[in-house]
Amino acid sequence: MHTKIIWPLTALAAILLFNLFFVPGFFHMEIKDGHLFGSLIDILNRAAPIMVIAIGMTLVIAKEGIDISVGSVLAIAGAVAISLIGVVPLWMAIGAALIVGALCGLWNGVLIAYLGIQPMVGTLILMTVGRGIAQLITEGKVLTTDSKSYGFIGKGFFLGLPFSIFIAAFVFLLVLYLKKRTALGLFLEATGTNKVSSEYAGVEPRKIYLFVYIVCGLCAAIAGLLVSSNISSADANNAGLWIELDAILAVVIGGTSMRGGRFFLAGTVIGALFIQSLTTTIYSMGVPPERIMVVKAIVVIIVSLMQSDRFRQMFQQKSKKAVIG
Amino acid sequence: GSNNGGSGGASSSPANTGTNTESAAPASSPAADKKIVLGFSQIGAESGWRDAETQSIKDTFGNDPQFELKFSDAQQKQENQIKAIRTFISQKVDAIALAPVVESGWETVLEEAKAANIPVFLLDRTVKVSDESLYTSFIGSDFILEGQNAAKTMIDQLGADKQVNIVELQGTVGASAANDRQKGFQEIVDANPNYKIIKSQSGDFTRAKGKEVMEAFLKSDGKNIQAVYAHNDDMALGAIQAIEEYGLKPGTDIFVVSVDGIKAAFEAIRDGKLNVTVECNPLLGPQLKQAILDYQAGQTLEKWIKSDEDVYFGQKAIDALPNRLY
Amino acid sequence: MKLERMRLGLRINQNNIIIFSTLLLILLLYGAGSVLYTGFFSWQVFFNLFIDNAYLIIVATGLAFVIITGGIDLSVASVVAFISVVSASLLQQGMNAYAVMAICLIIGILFGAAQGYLIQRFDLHPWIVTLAGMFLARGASYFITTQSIVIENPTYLSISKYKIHLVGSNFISVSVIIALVVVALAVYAAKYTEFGRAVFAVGGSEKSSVLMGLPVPRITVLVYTISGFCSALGGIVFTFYMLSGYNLHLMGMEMDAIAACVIGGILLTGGFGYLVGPLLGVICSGIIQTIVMFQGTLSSWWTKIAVGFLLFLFILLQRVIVIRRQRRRVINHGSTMTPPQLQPLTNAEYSKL
Amino acid sequence: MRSGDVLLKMEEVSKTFPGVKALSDVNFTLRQGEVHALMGENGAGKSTLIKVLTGVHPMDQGKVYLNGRPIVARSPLEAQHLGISTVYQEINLCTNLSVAENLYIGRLPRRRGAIDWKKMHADSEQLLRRLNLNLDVKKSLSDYSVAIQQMVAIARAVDMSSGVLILDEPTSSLDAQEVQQLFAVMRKLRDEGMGIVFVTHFLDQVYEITDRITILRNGSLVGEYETSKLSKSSLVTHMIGREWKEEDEHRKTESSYTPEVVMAAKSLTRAGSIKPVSLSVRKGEVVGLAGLLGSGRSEFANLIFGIDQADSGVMTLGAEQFQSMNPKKAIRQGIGFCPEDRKIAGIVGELTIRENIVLALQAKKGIFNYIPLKKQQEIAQRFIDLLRIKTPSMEQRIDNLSGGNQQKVILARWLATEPKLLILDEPTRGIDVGSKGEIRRLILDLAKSGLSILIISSELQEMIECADRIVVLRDRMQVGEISGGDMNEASIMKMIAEGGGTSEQYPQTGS
Ligand SMILES: Nc1ncnc2c1ncn2[C@@H]1O[C@H](COP(=O)(O)OP(=O)(O)OP(=O)(O)O)[C@@H](O)[C@H]1O
Ligand SMILES: Nc1ncnc2c1ncn2[C@@H]1O[C@H](COP(=O)(O)OP(=O)(O)OP(=O)(O)O)[C@@H](O)[C@H]1O
Ligand SMILES: [Mg+2]
Ligand SMILES: [Mg+2]
Repeated sequence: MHTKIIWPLTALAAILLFNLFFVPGFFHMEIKDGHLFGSLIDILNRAAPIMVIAIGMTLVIAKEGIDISVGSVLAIAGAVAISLIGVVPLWMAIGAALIVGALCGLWNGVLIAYLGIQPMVGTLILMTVGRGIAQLITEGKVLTTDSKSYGFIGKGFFLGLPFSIFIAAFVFLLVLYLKKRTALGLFLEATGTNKVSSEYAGVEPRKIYLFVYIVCGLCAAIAGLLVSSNISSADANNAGLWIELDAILAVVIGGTSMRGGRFFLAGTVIGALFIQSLTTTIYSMGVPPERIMVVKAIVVIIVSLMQSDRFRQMFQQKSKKAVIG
Repeated sequence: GSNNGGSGGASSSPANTGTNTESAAPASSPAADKKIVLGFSQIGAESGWRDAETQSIKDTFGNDPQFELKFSDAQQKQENQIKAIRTFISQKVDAIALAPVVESGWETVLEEAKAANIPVFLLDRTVKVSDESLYTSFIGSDFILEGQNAAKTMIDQLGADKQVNIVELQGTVGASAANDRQKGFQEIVDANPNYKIIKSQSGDFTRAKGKEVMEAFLKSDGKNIQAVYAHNDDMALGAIQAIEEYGLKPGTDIFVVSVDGIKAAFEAIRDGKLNVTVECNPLLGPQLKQAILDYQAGQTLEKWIKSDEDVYFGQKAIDALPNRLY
Repeated sequence: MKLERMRLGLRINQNNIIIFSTLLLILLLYGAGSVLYTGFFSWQVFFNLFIDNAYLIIVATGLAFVIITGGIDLSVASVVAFISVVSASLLQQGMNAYAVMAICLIIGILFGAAQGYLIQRFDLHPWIVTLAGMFLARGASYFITTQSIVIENPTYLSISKYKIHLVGSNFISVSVIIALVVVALAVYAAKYTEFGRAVFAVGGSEKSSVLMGLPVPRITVLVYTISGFCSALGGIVFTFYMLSGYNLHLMGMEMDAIAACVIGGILLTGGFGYLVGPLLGVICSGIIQTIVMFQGTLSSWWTKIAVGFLLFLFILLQRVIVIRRQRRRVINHGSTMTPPQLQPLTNAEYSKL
Repeated sequence: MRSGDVLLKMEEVSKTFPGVKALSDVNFTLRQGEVHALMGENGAGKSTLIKVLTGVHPMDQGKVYLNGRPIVARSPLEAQHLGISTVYQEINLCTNLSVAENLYIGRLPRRRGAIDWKKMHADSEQLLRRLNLNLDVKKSLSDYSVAIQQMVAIARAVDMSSGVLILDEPTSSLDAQEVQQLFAVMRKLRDEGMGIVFVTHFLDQVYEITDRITILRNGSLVGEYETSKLSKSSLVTHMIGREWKEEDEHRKTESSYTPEVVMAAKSLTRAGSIKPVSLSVRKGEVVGLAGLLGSGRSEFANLIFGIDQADSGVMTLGAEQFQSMNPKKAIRQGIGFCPEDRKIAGIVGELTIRENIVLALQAKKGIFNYIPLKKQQEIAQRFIDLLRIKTPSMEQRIDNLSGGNQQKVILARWLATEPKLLILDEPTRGIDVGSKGEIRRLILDLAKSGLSILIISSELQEMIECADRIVVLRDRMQVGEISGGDMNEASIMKMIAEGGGTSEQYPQTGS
């Protein structure tokens, strides 16, 4: 079971190694104003939103679903939080954003679990409408806030480390707890693999689906808080655009199959870190912007080939033959 | 070409009966009780700047009893804009305003508009067509000029003989605003051997991306950076945050120049974090209205009606701040 | 008991229901638009649905084959954009228009086949491979140019501007004919060729298809090749439509294509659907957009909300119709002792495609 | 070539799966014009042998000769081209396609390049008639039951075969008539000179149809025998590798039920599916449900367990009454249900044996009342030992188990919930003789300890041996009940055929 995680780890190690040689000062870390400071810390910090969303997405994918509305939900949550700051106490603004995220998840869940709409299409609706709602809330403008305490979520430091890392870690541990210490993991993997059998065994797939989409919505909302607090503003138009693709990529690189079933939370986290390291590397390497897409495409293919059993078998056979011949 | 409301199958549709007055020359002034219908195809609402433009048009035409505005939002898709124009044509509007999402690909549909005798006004971006008569006028600014102004002002402010390393935050790769703002800027910078663009990366016109890219630049080049040029204010504002978090003073340690002139940029100048913003005026409503009225009155219009724009920095920006609408 | 059987026999089969409900709802929407907005109910507005969406119809139809095998192709939109850039830049260099079209189609075929090969040979998930394909095609067009290139080639211009007049002065474009031909071919291939049925078999169960002795690897590669080909053809048609090549064209169009397939009754899980479905799906979303445009006063965000809401309404109604008609599937037990009556009424399943 | 000549020869075939040596140096010879049984316990490697032969799995080592020429089939398609056609153990058809397409896909009839649907439908009907099946071939296969699907798979293979026909447990879900029908076809093909490999766990069938028997045990060859010269008991002895005595055949000796009613269903009805059925089960009682294929036995079980909702009628469990039911509720009320279609409704393929076993128990306890891993392992180990599930480890994925062992895991899943009433729909389908006896013993032991059991089995003999009482269904209607000494195959078949007995009690409605 744990062999699955080797490949994303290898990929991550490879990209860090690459940086060691080609990006001077990449591993340099210093303590400034009592907090750690360096590219690695930046990557952790930057990866936090993708990580959180990808964790939610892992659950959804484990049940053989998909949620492409996370980017919009992220935008809504950010918009809600920032538009409420100053109007109501901070905790209420944050709470409202989380509740809205959960409601978005609930909506997706109902469409998919109870109306039987296919996940991609069901969440496509919220993807479209959601951004509209986010714009409605901000009236198309970029809302800003100067609340220092709100800014703490996304760019504050705690024990010398960015606070966002703690949030991501908290989400990870919470979901890990649900997976390992409750039957959620078992039920989710069961329904994701064979819905009918699970139903016969007394699992209620619909409730599981609903729960999973709510968690995913919540995760998107948390990511929305992280993103909007990091720049102290809510940009309804661009926040979280295409993040669903990165999140899905992280999940798959992490070893969870899009065909549902087994899921690997730690793998997802590593996948997210890998994607962010790649992005940051590309930025610091000075790769011309128009090349980024191609680089990303090639790296994605290489990583997934490495994960493919059949690909590795090909090499093993080749080397076997070479030895014999 | 045939005019669209003609004979044949069209008569079978109820919508086409009666009320078809403007198949004649468009210059004939409309009946006193008849409103001038304007179809406006907007790109979307991808930035505060664009929203200000939309608002300006809506305010100008929505509050004027002489006009009726049909607004269509294309959500960043050219196909949607083409569809919108087709729809306007079939609704027989009196004029079409178009803020084209890209420069190319308008030939066919503009010909259809021309065949239907509907004047087309381009807003804020122009189009590439083989036949200039396909549109009536272009109202908007010159992105290349904006890039040039940004570079010139920066060199003025920093001194031509100072060694300056610049990092550039580009707009969305391929967007004409990004292409031209880069081009104009590069032209001026290349003419001065002391000024060098050391890194250039796309920040997608957004604050979050602008900040992220700037962070990476600072990590790899750090103290080597003397100036930032951002293709829009949002990215500049993101970059400012990154610089602050890196422990430097934006505006002092690193010179920041950007384009657009949104209100937040003026505030940043006031706070000393942003040095220069080159205005790109979105408030095109009044100019468009005048153009339409002139056209209806049979006057010939200039092909490029330039919008009123300026470069803001220092005290000038602070003075202008209270009057900024967007 | 007899009565029961009769009623059940008369039931429209599940696949048909979705197609019927889609048609019904399209009529409803179209009717609503006609009542609400002057100028809506005209031939040209109707034809425009096809003119404006010809490329999408082609792309979605190609994609449908992939979806029916249970796969997905996210690269379609980027390939269309890439093809537009390639053709524009080749035409700019003065290449013959037909040679350019041929090159584009070959690119599409190779691209699709490569994706299919990776998916099949290494058992990679189509999402990932085609997502990389999407990045690659977009990125590759940046290598050619980041600018938009206008096409001035006379052949392209004349094809683009050629109007085929139907019912009076109303017209359709050449692209519409191409799109309809593609749909017709797809419908034929799906129903009347061994390959078409094998595509459905693979979608039903890949494992069983292998065990039944179907050449599953070949079929998999082939469907992605078809999708690549249709994307390239869609790219050419789109180039006629736009007369320009630009790498930012059609961002996110893959979702429109997928949605069109699903609205047209093709299950994303594979194995079910009719090849006219994508056409209907495209027309449906076209009408929704036309309604929103005729409405003409919505602000940007309300436009998004309205489009999404209408989409939701459509899908919801479709589900309701399907669920109501579906009820529980009858398990028909034929046995040697009690042979069930043959039920001639279910011809509908195959005569309807 | 004449009948008796060697048609297919496999030499020294080995195959290893991670953790399992599924085949080691197995030899197998098939002659022309014979039906050759491949026998062995669950997990002995029968299906694996067939799969390596037909190219589903590559073989690690070994040679295959067809008509004396060495062959290598790398895929089922290649095997087909070589004239080997196969019905695999898990029915492998595409249920989304029509019956006719399933019969002909890969070789659809064509006219002027296009598929000739008319011809295909006509051909299919004719083909199915050979197996005495009368189906609407245009309907999608999913509209038909497992048994029908099995027959369709057989029809396809029979029609395609030229030389070698392999049938891996084709009769597991067929009833007696259908089996006879199949045998008739097999005999005809054999007489035409074909070689047929036949896998089954029904000994009677082996003696009825086969000419020769090859026995595998633990992936190794035990030997090849002529059927007529091998006694039943020595066959079983060879299979299980130890002496097999008649005592292993467990029979009900005394009834142990108490008057306390555990479950009482009153006029449960579901439109279009089943007419009113009333049935009560007492504590410690074993009740059998008999009937032909499609008589509504499974439908009734589904109603009790809440897979389907009854339109009318009530169910009493203990002191409580229920109008509607769902699986979770049923499990909490102490019902367990081992469904008949293992692949679709039983196993959860990607999960391990341990997880499959604890799944229902966990559902019973609820999502937050997590069973600690230690406990899970204990439970799993207990049932692996109890049911003798053959696996290298409890962390093995269940879909890597042999068919019969999968069935045992599902059984274990329900036993783990410690139910009051256990519904077993075809519990011994695909299970080898040895284990069958054990399962029967288990049922009896459980009943003795107070568990009530509702058993559905197509093997009447099996039901007669365990049940205290048998309820007979026909045409989705309850037609009667037999108990005690009256229970024998003849009386049950008579009741099924005549629908007699207590029919006044359940007046026939409709036609
Ligand atoms: N794909 C696989 N991966 C791992 N192990 C497997 C796989 N297929 C079969 N096995 C193992 O190989 C052994 C032989 O299995 P096989 O299916 O051939 O048994 P069988 O004789 O057909 O039994 P049954 O009568 O129950 O069908 C079993 O121990 C099984 O667990
Ligand atoms: N919704 C329905 N409408 C009409 N008939 C139905 C419906 N559902 C099931 N049937 C029929 O009810 C009968 C009972 O099927 P069921 O699967 O219960 O039979 P069974 O006796 O258990 O046979 P098997 O041994 O194959 O399991 C079948 O003939 C089936 O065709
Ligand atoms: Mg087997
Ligand atoms: Mg049954």
